[in-house]
Amino acid sequence: MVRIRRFEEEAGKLMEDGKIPGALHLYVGQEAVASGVMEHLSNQDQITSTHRGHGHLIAKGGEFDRMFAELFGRSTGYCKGKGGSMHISNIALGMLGANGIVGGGPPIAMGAAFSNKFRKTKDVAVAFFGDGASNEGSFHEAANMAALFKLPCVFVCENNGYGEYTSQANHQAIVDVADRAAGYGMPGVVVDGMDVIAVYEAAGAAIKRARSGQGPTLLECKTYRYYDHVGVRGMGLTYRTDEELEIWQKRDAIQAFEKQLVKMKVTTKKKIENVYARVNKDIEAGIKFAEDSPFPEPADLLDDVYNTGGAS
Amino acid sequence: MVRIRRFEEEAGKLMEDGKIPGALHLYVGQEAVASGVMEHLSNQDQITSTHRGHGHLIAKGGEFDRMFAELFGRSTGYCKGKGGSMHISNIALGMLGANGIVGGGPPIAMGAAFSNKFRKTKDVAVAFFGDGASNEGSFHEAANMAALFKLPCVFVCENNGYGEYTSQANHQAIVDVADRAAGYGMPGVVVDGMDVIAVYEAAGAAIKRARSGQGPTLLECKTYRYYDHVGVRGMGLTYRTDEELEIWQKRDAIQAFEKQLVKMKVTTKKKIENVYARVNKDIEAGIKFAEDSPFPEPADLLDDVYNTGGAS
Amino acid sequence: MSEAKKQEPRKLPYVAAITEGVRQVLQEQDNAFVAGEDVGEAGSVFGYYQGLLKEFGPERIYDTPISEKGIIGLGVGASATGCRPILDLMFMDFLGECMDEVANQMAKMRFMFGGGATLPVTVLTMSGAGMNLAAQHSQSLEAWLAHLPGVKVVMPSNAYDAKGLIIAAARDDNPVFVVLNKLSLAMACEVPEEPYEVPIGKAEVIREGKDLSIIAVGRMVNEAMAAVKPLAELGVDAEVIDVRSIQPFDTETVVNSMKKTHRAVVVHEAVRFGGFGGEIVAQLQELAFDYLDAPIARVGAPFSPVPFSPALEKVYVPNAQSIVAEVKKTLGL
Amino acid sequence: MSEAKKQEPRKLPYVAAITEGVRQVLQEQDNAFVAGEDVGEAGSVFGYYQGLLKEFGPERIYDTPISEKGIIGLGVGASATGCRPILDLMFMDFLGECMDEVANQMAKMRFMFGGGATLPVTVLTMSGAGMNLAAQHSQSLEAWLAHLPGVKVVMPSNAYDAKGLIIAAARDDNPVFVVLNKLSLAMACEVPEEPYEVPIGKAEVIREGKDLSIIAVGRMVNEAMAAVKPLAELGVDAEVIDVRSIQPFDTETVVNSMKKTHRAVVVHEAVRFGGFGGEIVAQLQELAFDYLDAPIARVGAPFSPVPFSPALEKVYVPNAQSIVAEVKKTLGL
Ligand SMILES: Cc1ncc(C[n+]2csc(CCOP(=O)(O)OP(=O)(O)O)c2C)c(N)n1
Ligand SMILES: Cc1ncc(C[n+]2csc(CCOP(=O)(O)OP(=O)(O)O)c2C)c(N)n1
Ligand SMILES: [Mg+2]
Ligand SMILES: [Mg+2]
Repeated sequence: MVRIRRFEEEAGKLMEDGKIPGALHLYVGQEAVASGVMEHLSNQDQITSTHRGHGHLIAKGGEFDRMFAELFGRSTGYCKGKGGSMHISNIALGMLGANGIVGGGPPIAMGAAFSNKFRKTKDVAVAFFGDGASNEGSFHEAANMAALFKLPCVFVCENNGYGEYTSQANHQAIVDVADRAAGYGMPGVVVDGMDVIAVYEAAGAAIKRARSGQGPTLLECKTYRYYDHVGVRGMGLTYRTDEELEIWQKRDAIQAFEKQLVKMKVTTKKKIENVYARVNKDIEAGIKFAEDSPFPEPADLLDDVYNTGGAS
Repeated sequence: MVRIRRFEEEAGKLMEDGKIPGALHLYVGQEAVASGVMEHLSNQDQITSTHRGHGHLIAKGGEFDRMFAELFGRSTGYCKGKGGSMHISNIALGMLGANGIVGGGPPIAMGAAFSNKFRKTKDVAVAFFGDGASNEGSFHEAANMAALFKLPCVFVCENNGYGEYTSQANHQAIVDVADRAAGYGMPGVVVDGMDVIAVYEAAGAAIKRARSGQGPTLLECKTYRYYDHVGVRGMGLTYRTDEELEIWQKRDAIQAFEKQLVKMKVTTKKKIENVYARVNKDIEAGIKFAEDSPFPEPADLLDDVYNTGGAS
Repeated sequence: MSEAKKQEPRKLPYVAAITEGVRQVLQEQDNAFVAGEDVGEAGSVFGYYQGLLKEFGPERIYDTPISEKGIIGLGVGASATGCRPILDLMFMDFLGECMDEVANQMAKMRFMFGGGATLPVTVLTMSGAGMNLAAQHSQSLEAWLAHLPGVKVVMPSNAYDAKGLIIAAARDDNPVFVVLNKLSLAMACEVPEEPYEVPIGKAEVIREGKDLSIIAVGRMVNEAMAAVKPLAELGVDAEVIDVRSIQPFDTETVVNSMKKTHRAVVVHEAVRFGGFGGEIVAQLQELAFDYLDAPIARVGAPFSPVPFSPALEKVYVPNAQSIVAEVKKTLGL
Repeated sequence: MSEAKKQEPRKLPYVAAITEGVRQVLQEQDNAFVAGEDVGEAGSVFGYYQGLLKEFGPERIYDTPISEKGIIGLGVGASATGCRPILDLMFMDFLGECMDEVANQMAKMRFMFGGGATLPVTVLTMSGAGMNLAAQHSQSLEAWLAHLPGVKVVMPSNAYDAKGLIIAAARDDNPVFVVLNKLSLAMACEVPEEPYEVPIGKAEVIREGKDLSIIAVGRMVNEAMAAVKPLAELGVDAEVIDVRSIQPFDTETVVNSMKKTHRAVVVHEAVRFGGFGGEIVAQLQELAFDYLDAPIARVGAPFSPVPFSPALEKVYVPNAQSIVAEVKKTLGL
């Protein structure tokens, strides 16, 4: 969680300073979801992510150097600079891509889960998507097919209460996205997305269910993003109140977890500080790696449109 | 119901005899649904229909002559021969079209309901669609928006157990499509689609609810089509058993209703025979009208692509 | 108009011209409304509806769920039953999400119904690259729409046209796509305050010249104009045509220009292969064959998705330099 | 092969050639499967998978719900993770339902991932009019796909090519659309029993001639061949080219033919305006300008949806007569 938080904070600064081009959708506030779910997954398990995808990649094992390089548009990035924040991915880590299309992920995760079952592996595919995305037809079709074919698939809805600047109350007439599960014939579970242990446990059950051939689950995690929809301050609109933000920040997943660990004497404040120090060093090194890396050459443009049989 | 049944029987024969071009999807067996629902609707209320749309148009007031003319591809048809069976429509009757696209109707009905609310009329829009169509993303998006905006809309799912040659058990992991309603925040109701009175009552409640501003309902009618997916004998596949067909035919909506009416002394066998005789005469006249009608002229082709301000 | 105003004609940026066009439509048409993702409080992520929610209230400006099929379906159903919806499809890249509703319902309903339906619906959508938004937020997909009988498609290159084409689209009794572009949002020009129409289906010769016709679509018109000076320095007197409307397409204006200059370069931002430029070239060589002194050249994006990295996007998107280069080739310079 | 067989080469109709191609792919590739609506027990509504469910079982042949977004998404996810899916999109008209999955996911994933993903997925889909199926079941939408970097698009006009292109598509490590057509289903020709590939990206000169090149796409190849005789009677010796693959497009074969004959007519069934024909014409006039003796003509459907009535559909769909008429115009006859 700390790796995600710190990465995003720095990425946000770099974007607002004009050092990272394009649009960044930051994951700050939602860290418990990616972290709690990904604990259960190996590199062979797949995930699909969203436009808000850095956290998912980090939790799936993404390295800061190649991630920053991608955000900076360098040829050493995970996508050789061709994808950027919204398409950051790494197949070797089982990360089938952030996605610029809201609702783009669930059908692909369902397809990966289909593949796992077809190839008789024990791998599970997890689709992350937002409350807003749950209104896309693509989610509906993917959920129905996953349930029908009993695929090893988990649908993790990160309900942060907003799709861009539109609140959940203004985009659907339900409170729990998990209520949609029954309509596909799969279990729907609601969990506190600010509690990493709760997420870990609920995700564990859903992933176990999927892995053992019992089919998909819709797991809804109630969470919140601290920054604006894009970047840190974003468009500066007043669609959310400061009070609302504060309420959620008081329940910050990282702080709560740290407190708990210290209280349980699993760790000490000092050790936690060391974690931050280590992460900060990684970030510094990652940024330096990215800045020192070359941009792709114009001649590379057409390289990856088709697979022409050569090495990639 | 008798008008629909007899029309479809004749249309089926004409198609299998090669007298009607293209593909006809016949409504025989499902008559109670269109009839029971449409009793509550005026010409101002709108419906969207499906590829299996003749029954809906007839129940909405469609005349045999212009209907047969359309099926025959004549210029006197409801669509001047440009639409045919899969696009038969009449805006004056509030029939916003059969639709060749499975799931094409619900978003359009939602839009018409939106329009009714926006224009502050008291009209209701009803979307008819099949069990198969309930797996299309378009249904999902329309249902969510109708519930969100509390639109005067009713979603009538005619669950005849099959999408083409695929049984419901092979296309979704649920038994009642109505279970999807909760996921949108609207009531879901299941009704026996072979019982016209039951349909009438359930539809009445849903339409009243819509008309009074309380929002949409998902009404699922369990029904059966007696003919094949296309035409009468269709592809001659064995995806359904004869026994299954017989079970449903024993519960035939028309026969049951006729029996009941006679028993209740609302009508007599004689009077019912008269109804058939009248309907048969209408059919004969309709077919003659169609056969006597001219085909559209090649010069008419480009007429209705755009509205150029002239009379249509 | 006051004297002062006469002396200083009002300039508006493209983004504000869009707002003004939509505002005036909402003022003049009681049954018009705006529906789309974040069009209300946010005023669109591009800001071009800002203020409209306040001015017209939530009964005219509707935030929708993220449901593009639903949005277009809403417009089809509402327009067929007495409303005049203005729909917002945030990025043109999302056309794929609702292409069925566009192609099979909106475009065909009138025809399939034998003229029985009228669909006065306008769709505003944002196209184009240049902001490092990568492959799914940068496309120019107008060729899909131009090939679709039943819709009209206009592509304003400047603020004046943006306002005038939006008003014309909203007054038109057919589905009209107004394809906007991101990089022009801040570009200002003189825009009259009163409502006016720019006719749909008319191209405009925006610079007369005698040596060669540059026939440009959408934002590329501005790149073509930027190429005029460097070309003049090479001794080339270029005529520049703003196609403005690709459906209906103004064959006459384009062919007449070609007949005068005998040479043409067609420019669009979309991928060159299979793009709308092919249609323009095919018509030109068909209708002005005897006037052709050189092959008609096309400028468009290379055959790849839009790359994220600024280093690649820069060479990907056509610009004044690529136009100059193609003109030089055409003239054998 | 036995003597008897040698003497009587086996003829197969288009529909059976499709079946055989898919069957042989399933035999040679363990990780290939078929998924689509009614592909199993029904063997597709066009019958071209009949027998495959029996032969390969439900672990290789999957009936899906009516969920085109889901079907394409399934293929994207499965092909990126080690499978080689063969997807069925029953009618090409349904492309709109899944255009996002096709255009933004399937076509772009490899590029966006910097080459990190390989998508060996094949999509079979049925195009074309002529069976009175009206506006939503008769379209030819290949132009949408050809404009889309990341997918390949082939259009077999005969049984031999259908089988060979399906096998080539399934062996290709990229997304390939095989655009079939309804009216050819019963058309038979000689088809070898063993698996073979027809190369993707190669056009074929199927009749040599010296007066004019007819460059035809998909089923229109057969109409072009039907035009050969009436043209010969008019003294015209037509060369006929089967484009076969529109992406990649075989520029060389087409340009060489044009250089030989100096005249060309381009033919497709799709709506003429904005269709793929524009691309062909634009390339021809660019690359063979000095050889052109007449404007390159295009034959395609008029600018309307496909009409239902046989009386209208008959005049709507291009055929041998419309090709002859256009050739006559081109030659000034
Ligand atoms: C198909 C599509 N429609 C709209 C958008 C624009 N868009 C980007 S993010 C976003 C909001 C997504 O909301 P949600 O799914 O809740 O995810 P969150 O941003 O809250 O993480 C929207 C509307 C898009 N990228 N793709
Ligand atoms: C988008 C789309 N996908 C597939 C089809 C082909 N198709 C036509 S009818 C049909 C079955 C529809 O099933 P259902 O919705 O249950 O209606 P029913 O035929 O049972 O009345 C299918 C798959 C289509 N017309 N449109
Ligand atoms: Mg959200
Ligand atoms: Mg059904």
